[in-house]
Amino acid sequence: MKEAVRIQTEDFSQDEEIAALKGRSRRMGGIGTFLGCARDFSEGRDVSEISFDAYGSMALSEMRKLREEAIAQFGLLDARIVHRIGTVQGGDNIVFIATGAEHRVAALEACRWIIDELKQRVPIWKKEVTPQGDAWVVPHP
Amino acid sequence: MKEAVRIQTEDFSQDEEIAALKGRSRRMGGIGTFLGCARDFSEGRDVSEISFDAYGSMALSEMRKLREEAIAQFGLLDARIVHRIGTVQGGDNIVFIATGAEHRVAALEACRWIIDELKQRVPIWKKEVTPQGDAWVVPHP
Amino acid sequence: MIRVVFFGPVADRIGSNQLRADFHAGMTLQQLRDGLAAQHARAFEIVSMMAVNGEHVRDLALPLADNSEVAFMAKFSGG
Amino acid sequence: MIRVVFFGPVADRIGSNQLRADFHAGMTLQQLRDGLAAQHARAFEIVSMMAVNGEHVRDLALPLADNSEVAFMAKFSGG
Repeated sequence: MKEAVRIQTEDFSQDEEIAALKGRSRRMGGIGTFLGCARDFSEGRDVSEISFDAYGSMALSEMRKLREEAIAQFGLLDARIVHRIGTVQGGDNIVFIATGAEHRVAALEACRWIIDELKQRVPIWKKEVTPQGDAWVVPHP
Repeated sequence: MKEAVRIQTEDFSQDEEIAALKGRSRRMGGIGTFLGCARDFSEGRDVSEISFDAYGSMALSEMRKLREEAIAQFGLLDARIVHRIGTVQGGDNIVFIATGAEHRVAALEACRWIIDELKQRVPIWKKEVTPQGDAWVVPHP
Repeated sequence: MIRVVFFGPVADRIGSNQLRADFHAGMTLQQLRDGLAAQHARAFEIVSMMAVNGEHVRDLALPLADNSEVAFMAKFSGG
Repeated sequence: MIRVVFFGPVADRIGSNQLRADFHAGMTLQQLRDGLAAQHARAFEIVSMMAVNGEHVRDLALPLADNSEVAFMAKFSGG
């Protein structure tokens, strides 16, 4: 069984992640997921690939805290967070969050909360590689 | 390619559904999903299986309208809705919704909206089979 | 002739998935419902949704066309 | 000795992923930052997050311990 929180260069399977999530409880009635992907067009420019830099040890520890906080705060039965690093192409998966709860509201709200918090708290940076050159992504406020 | 909106007895693969969704646009930056599953415990009773009855033609047409409304209202790039009927066991998948948008907020809000509306508008009924007998599920107000 | 269809908990209480009702000119959904509810009171206790030809309908004053398909349904519990 | 680490856009502007700074008793995060920012003004323009030993820190008055790992970071853009 893969860890519930991971940073990895390789892609992941949603079916596998959901199977692992469901394996934790048969009382799970609702599962929310968020999948972030690389767009091949951003801010008016074509993007040929995206590369990541991360403060790996801190990023993993922040992601683990996020999972534990979400489980406690929303009464989840389980949650998983996977973030890719390295270089990805347009259309590729970047980040995956899955939240399982007895009922749908908790699962969906927790999923939304985790991705919002992840963007604020997890030290990972995205660089867009475009025909006009590379540029680190500046997040909107 | 499978239809974007389906009612079926057989299970589905999230990886397959997401691949179909992503196939519609390379500008998809965020994908939200909701997966509803059969719990093996509900309202204090063990549930051995769940069986469904549906007004099939109307259910499908309402699900198609929901998809189109969500795409228009939230500016989605695409959306998929799959609902199983027949009989499922504890832990099995029941319903799957996937919403893809350029940015995460639209995808996540549309996903939440579709499952909430589906429960209000789509004529499908769930019967829980328990050791104490069968009972049609009465939705909470 | 009106085809009346039932599903799930309502069908269980009626003991059938469908019935036929005679059509008459000027017939409204209210008249159809009243006639059926008198015969199947226990089933109609839980009817809270209606559809005519697969479309949601709330207005009982709706005139019915001959050969319509009408559904009297309990609250949905799918999803 | 304090290990100072940089990532992504800040590392690009510094031209390096890490530097070492001398430790002295009573040293605060503010003093470390001021010293580095004077040498690497362009990089520190975009610094908006800090961490000490892998934990988020906002209080520049924080006293540093010897052998700490300190990160000066641009706004995150993961996810």
